[in-house]
Amino acid sequence: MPIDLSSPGGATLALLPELVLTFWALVVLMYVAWHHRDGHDMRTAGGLSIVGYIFAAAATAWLAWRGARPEGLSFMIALDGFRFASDALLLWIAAAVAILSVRWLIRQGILAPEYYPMLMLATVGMMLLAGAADLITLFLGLEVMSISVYVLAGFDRTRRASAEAALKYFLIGAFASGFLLYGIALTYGATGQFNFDLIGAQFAATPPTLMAKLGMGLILVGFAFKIAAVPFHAWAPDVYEGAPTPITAFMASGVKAAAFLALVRVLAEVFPALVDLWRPVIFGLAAITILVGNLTALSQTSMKRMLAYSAIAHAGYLLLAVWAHSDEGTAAVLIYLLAYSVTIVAAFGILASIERAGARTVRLTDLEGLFSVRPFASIGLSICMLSLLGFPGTFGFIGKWYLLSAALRAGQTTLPVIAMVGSAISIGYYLPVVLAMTLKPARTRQAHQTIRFPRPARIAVGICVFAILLLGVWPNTVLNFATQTAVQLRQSELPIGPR
Amino acid sequence: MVQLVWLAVAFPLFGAVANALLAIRRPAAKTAVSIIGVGVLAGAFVVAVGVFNALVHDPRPSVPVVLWHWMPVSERLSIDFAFRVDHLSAIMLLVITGVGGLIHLFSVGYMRSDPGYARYFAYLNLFIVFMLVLVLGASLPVSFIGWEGVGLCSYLLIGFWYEIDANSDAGKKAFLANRIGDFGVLVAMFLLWWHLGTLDFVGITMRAGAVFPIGSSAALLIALALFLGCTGKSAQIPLYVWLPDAMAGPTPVSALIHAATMVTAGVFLVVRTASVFALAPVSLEVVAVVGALTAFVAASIGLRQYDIKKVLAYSTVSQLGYMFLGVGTGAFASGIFHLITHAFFKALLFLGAGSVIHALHHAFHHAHSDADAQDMRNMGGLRRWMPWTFSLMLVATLAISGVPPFSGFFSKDEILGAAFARGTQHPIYLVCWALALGAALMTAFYMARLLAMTFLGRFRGGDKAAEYLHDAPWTMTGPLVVLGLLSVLGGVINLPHFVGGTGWLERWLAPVTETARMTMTPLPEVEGASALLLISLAVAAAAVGLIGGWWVTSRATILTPAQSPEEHGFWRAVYHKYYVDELYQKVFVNPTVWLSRRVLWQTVDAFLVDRLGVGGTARLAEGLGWLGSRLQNGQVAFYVTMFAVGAVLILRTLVR
Amino acid sequence: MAALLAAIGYEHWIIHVLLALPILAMPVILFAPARAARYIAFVVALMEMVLGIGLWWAFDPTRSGMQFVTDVTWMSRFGIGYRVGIDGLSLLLVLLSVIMLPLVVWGSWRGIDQKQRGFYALIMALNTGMLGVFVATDLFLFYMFWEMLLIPMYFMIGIWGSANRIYAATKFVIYTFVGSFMMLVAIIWMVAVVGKATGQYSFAYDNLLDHANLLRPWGGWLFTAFALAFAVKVPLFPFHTWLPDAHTEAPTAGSVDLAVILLKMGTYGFLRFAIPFFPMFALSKTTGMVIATLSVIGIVYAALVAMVQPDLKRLIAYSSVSHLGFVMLGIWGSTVESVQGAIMVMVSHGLSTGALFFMIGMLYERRHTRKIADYGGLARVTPLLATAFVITAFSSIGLPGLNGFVGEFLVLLGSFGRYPWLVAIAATVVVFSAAYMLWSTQRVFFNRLTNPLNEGIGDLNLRELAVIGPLIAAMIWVGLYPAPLLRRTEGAARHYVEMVTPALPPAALPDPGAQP
Amino acid sequence: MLLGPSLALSAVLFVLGVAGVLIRRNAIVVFMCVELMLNAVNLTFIALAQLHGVSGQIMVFFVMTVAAAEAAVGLAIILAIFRHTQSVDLTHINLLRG
Repeated sequence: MPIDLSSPGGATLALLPELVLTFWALVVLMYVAWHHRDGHDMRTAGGLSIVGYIFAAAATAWLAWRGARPEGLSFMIALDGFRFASDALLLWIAAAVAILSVRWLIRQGILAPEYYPMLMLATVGMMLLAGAADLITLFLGLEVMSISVYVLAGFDRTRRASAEAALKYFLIGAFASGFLLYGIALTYGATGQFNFDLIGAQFAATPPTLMAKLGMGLILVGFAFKIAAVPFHAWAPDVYEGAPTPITAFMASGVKAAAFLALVRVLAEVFPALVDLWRPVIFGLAAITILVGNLTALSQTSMKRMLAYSAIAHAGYLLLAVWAHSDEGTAAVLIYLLAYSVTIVAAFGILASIERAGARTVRLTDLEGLFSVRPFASIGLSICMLSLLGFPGTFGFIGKWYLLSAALRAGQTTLPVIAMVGSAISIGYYLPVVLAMTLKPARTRQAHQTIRFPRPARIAVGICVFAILLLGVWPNTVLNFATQTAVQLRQSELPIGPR
Repeated sequence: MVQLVWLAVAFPLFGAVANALLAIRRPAAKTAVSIIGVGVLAGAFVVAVGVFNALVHDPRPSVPVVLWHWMPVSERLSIDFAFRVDHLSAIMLLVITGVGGLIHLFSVGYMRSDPGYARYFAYLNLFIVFMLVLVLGASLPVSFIGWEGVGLCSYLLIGFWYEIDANSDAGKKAFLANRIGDFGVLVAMFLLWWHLGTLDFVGITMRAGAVFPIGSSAALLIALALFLGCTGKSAQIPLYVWLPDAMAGPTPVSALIHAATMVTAGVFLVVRTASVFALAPVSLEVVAVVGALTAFVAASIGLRQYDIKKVLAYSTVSQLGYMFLGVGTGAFASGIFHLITHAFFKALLFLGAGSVIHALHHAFHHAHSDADAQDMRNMGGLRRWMPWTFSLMLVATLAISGVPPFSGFFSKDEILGAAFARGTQHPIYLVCWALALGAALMTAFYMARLLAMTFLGRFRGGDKAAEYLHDAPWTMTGPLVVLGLLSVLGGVINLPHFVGGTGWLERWLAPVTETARMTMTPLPEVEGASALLLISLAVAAAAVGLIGGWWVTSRATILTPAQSPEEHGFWRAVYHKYYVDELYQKVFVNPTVWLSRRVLWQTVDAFLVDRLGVGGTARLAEGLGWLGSRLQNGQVAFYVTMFAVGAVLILRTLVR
Repeated sequence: MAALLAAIGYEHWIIHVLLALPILAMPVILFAPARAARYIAFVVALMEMVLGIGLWWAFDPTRSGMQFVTDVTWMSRFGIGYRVGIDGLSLLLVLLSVIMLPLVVWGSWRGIDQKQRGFYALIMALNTGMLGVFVATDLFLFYMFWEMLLIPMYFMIGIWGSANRIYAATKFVIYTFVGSFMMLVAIIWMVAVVGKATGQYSFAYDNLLDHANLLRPWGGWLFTAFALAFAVKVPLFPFHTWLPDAHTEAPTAGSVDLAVILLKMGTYGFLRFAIPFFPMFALSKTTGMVIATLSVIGIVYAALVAMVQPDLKRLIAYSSVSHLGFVMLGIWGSTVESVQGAIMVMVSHGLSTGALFFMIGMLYERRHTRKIADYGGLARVTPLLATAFVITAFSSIGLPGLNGFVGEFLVLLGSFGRYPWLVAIAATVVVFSAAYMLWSTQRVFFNRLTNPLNEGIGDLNLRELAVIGPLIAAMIWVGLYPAPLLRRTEGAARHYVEMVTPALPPAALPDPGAQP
Repeated sequence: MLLGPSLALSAVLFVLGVAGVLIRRNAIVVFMCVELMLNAVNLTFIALAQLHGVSGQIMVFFVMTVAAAEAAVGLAIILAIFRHTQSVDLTHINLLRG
């Protein structure tokens, strides 16, 4: 059913999921204002936030089911399959993180239920960012997300590391959004438009001026920071290690997903004409990111830091599909983000439980002999590692294979080779985790006795691990769905100008 | 009847399997073992005789007997497990089963007290199976099964008493030397197949002439490769070192394998592929020279050995040299003739030595003296106690020295004659003839020395042991008598013309070697006067040798090994076999072991490929990783600088 | 027999059953009581063998293409399907792995005492992985099986291995994984190129094979990617250092599976994928010479190094490197005879090395050491084991009349035309292999019994005999009557040679058939 | 109509802001420099609004509100880190590294 975005009714309809989630955020905020004393409040706040996500997801599903299409120009927010898929992905990640953090916060003694509204608002920011159809919404979505995540990163006030993480993330984040904003300004200057499709048409019509190139460059810098590509990655390891573990999971999966989805949309709709300009940039970014990310991860001992560098490396792999700039590329990004987020959520879910109450960073040596004490947890973490490694039989492999396929079909051969060199290096830090847990004996008698897996977390992780294996062997439905939504990205019909 | 030739192989195979089972399940059932062991050989001999006279009446020169399709690989290569019975293999069949049967009978007595009795007979029967397969094989690969099979059995039998390290080492050395030879046969097979497209003996003889011009290098290469195999198997220079050590096995084994049958396989192979050798005359010269050289050198070593079996071993090497000389001159029939007669008298000598050793061992055992039963210095004067053995060994000695009318004279003389005749065309053969004559002299000398030291003079083994000395039981002397008769009458099968004989063997083997003789320039006939001179020279050499040997030994005072002084000078070198073994050890064995341990394993494998190659890349990656983490120094200022540098780089690539 | 099998539609469901049975058995074994694990595993293994042996009769040697073919779409949009099939090349290898399964389960009856359920479950997983590799005719499916069997092997060596098993297990996985990571890119790149040209993306083997000429411009790179993955698995000379460690540390079942089946995947990969796809590059003068030389180096070098190994299992590991070098030489000989010989060496190496590892495992179960020096004079104490060991030793060094000779002879004979000098050098290995095998047999079985510990060890019991017996019988049967095996592989070998001959440079010696 | 010079001025301001962030050690001063960068962008928007109509100026309001929110949160974070390290000197804040 076509929606006329210019009319207020149409706009509210288009923004339905975001509005629903914001409304629920306020509801939780109100509830939290009065109940923020004990664990029970935390649990109910968590429950409410999850209900919020479900409603938002229902709204997205309704819009998608009704086949919402913009009538004429898609004004502020995009209305296509790609947005609905992104929203679903982001909502799923947020819900999973919320489930993981319920018990974790209580055990860490952070009795501040404001955590959940913060999380919901961050998710709204992400949805806006991923679904933006013009530069203003893009900027706003980005800032709403960033500011909420700055706060979430520093949520554990008792630990200096968390505060330091928040500070670093804030300073460099603000600095990066300055660049992005300047890019938006210059792009606006070059075309006089904010809307993606109009700018795209403008660039298609006239050769790019210096201002347009600078604008695009700065926007790319902004995005490069957000996806933590080398050399803009320096903040990621410190912030991932300092932030509370559920938030690290959120940043590694959610924030990165939103950034990539936005990047794909921008490159597909705004800069399709300048493909020959930005492809070398993406190529350079991808190559360095894969190599530096994987190599540095080799020498890490703390699990969270190692996963941080692996996140950087996976950003590099994703850039392969971004470089492809094709329908397969977009679908590959969607699939890989889903695979990656499922794996990261499961991995961090298990790591969060392994972390003792003292929130000491979990070192590789702490995992030795886990198999004998906690067989299912260690099998779960091993499967996550194999999925990150891209080992056949796991969803990660399907993701990586699809990335390579997209890049190769677009004619790029060097990047896939670098990607596989990267994944060969990555066995150097994924395998020792599996090895430590299964083959090595536990260091001390009561090594893992204090680990307790709260039921909700155990269910969430269980579902994720099962998904990794199931989709690893039978990914057909998910792949078909992703390719259908990806195709819709490019065909938003435009009244004026060639496509 | 000829189609039943596979029975000759089946009997010993059944015997081997039966005895093996007995060895594992009930090793003590000695009588059953001996009945199966000898009975099976008797059966094989009967079949052999049947096949022989069937062949006599059969017009076809050779009869193929296809058992099953062994390797149907493709349309141009399909090897069948087939036998081909021709005149040559019929003769060999008789020799193997006949002499083999006698030796089996002898072993019954000789090995009676040995706990591994059943195992011994299992191996011996298995050996006969492989020897027959070798002789009867229709194509090179089938014969190759026999060829390596006999190598296997000689390994098992030499190392029969495996408790003593020296025996196992000797077995291993024998097998390795054979394997070096087998390498040659393998390469020859590949060359043959790629050039002629067939591996069948009949196919080779037919196609060789058409494909290879006379003196072609390919034929030469094949011939030399085959000859390398023969030197390995028939213990010629340079691969003869294993035969003397092979005496570590039980004496009947030495008689059967290292005198009568296996070692002659080399000569058989050369005759079988004679057409290829004929196409490369140079190869025949090589065969002749190596034969003559081996004959001379081995005989010289034999002069100074004290172990009775070592003397006989070197004598075998020397006589094999004769056979190769015979074949090398193109007189294939004379080579085979000497092979047959040698089988008789050498088997007799070995078995005689066996009964001597058996008796001495028995005596020293009772006298509780630990003297070596094989060392001739502990013997002497055994004529009084072992008259039968003495007389039969005397007959054998006369035969081997070439004293007429014994068989040895005819076969050796024919080879000398052929060498001299060929010498008129190529001077190299004259040198061979001279060497052969010298070897004949030395053969007579050391045989007489052996006889004198063992049977004549005073018994040096101590009087207490003397009472227990007695001649061997009939099961052991019986076969000796038969062999004695054969040594005497052996010459009859190929009496030369000047004695009025018809040279039956020559005509019998004619079809086998016909193509080869066609391609070669025929042997010039040595007419009356010089022929007579030749024969007299040979007889003189034999006589001088025998008398000299007897005279020198009986005059010298022989001391027991404990008292005898250390050898010195030239004789010391001869005693130590010209240090050839030590030379091989230093030049070939030690460097290979050093190369594989130090260089290949520790350096290349462990260090270069493993630590440097694989470990190196791993360490390189970790180093880069460490560098990366140094980059992450926690300073916000540094992060932001990296950020700015990255931004500038991106903008520059876009603007440019 | 063939009619009976055809009646029950054997060729339609056999491969799926062979693949699915062990996987379905895994949970049953895992959740069965510890003691029962062995018995369930053995029953399943027996069922697998009984079903698998039917292939021998159901396979029609006259038809040259793939048989028992199934083609079910798996990922429709990307042309990936569950495509399986067996032809002459893979038939014997499938049969070998199917026959080995019950022997492996029975061979490790006594040796494995802790975590039995896990062990037998892993054996089942390993078996499916191995079978999968041989039957997959869809490159994606092939790659999945190729990588997936690393995990069971890793844990088998890692948990039940001996002294520094972790090092060996990690080295094994890293070697194979790093080796084959480029293959994935190569596979996808091939499908992309063929798909773009023909408009239809599909990972099917025949589709890619028909359009192999499209891949010629990138032939060099793609072949190197495949070759690297397979060379590590073969193992070809410079990539072999993982094998001795993996063999020495693996439990008996592990080393048997490794030696008998895992090593053959590399050579099978060359025969099936690497060469047919890029014949021009693979069989060009330089590549041919490089690989033939590497394999001959592998043959002679490994034999020499095996001679000085103090550890029995390492010695057999190096001998495997030497045998596999023969297979590679046979493949590059590119004649029907040499390819047939290569397949025969694969089969006979499986039999003889499998038996050797079983026996070493039995010795290890008795004396808990693999050092040759700790043994001596066992022939007196264990005559049966000694006889079996000697027969297997001689079959391993290629004594004619036993299975080793058939393969090696055909390889050398077939490849002599193309590489006369290399084959001559390779033939010298008959001496070195005899040296290392006899020297070790002598030091273990035939010297004087000095070590008192060796006095008490018992001879083979019935179970152990049931494991070794059939193998030795197979060795003698294959040695004397290999015709049925050769007939079954002849079709595939000729098909392979006809496919690659146009790309072959002229051989050193002319074709023997051409003679008058 | 002073498009060229105004754009140049905002570019200079932007670069000054970046330089400030790179060089200064005090967290608050660094944050001020970031704010400077944002305001430089505002200036660009204003300059460009002349060319392309009023939408540029509207964007300035968005930027300002975002900058305000950012300032509030940023200072709170700096306050939090000050409570732990009693100093706002960025060079001392390197607990997380490696």
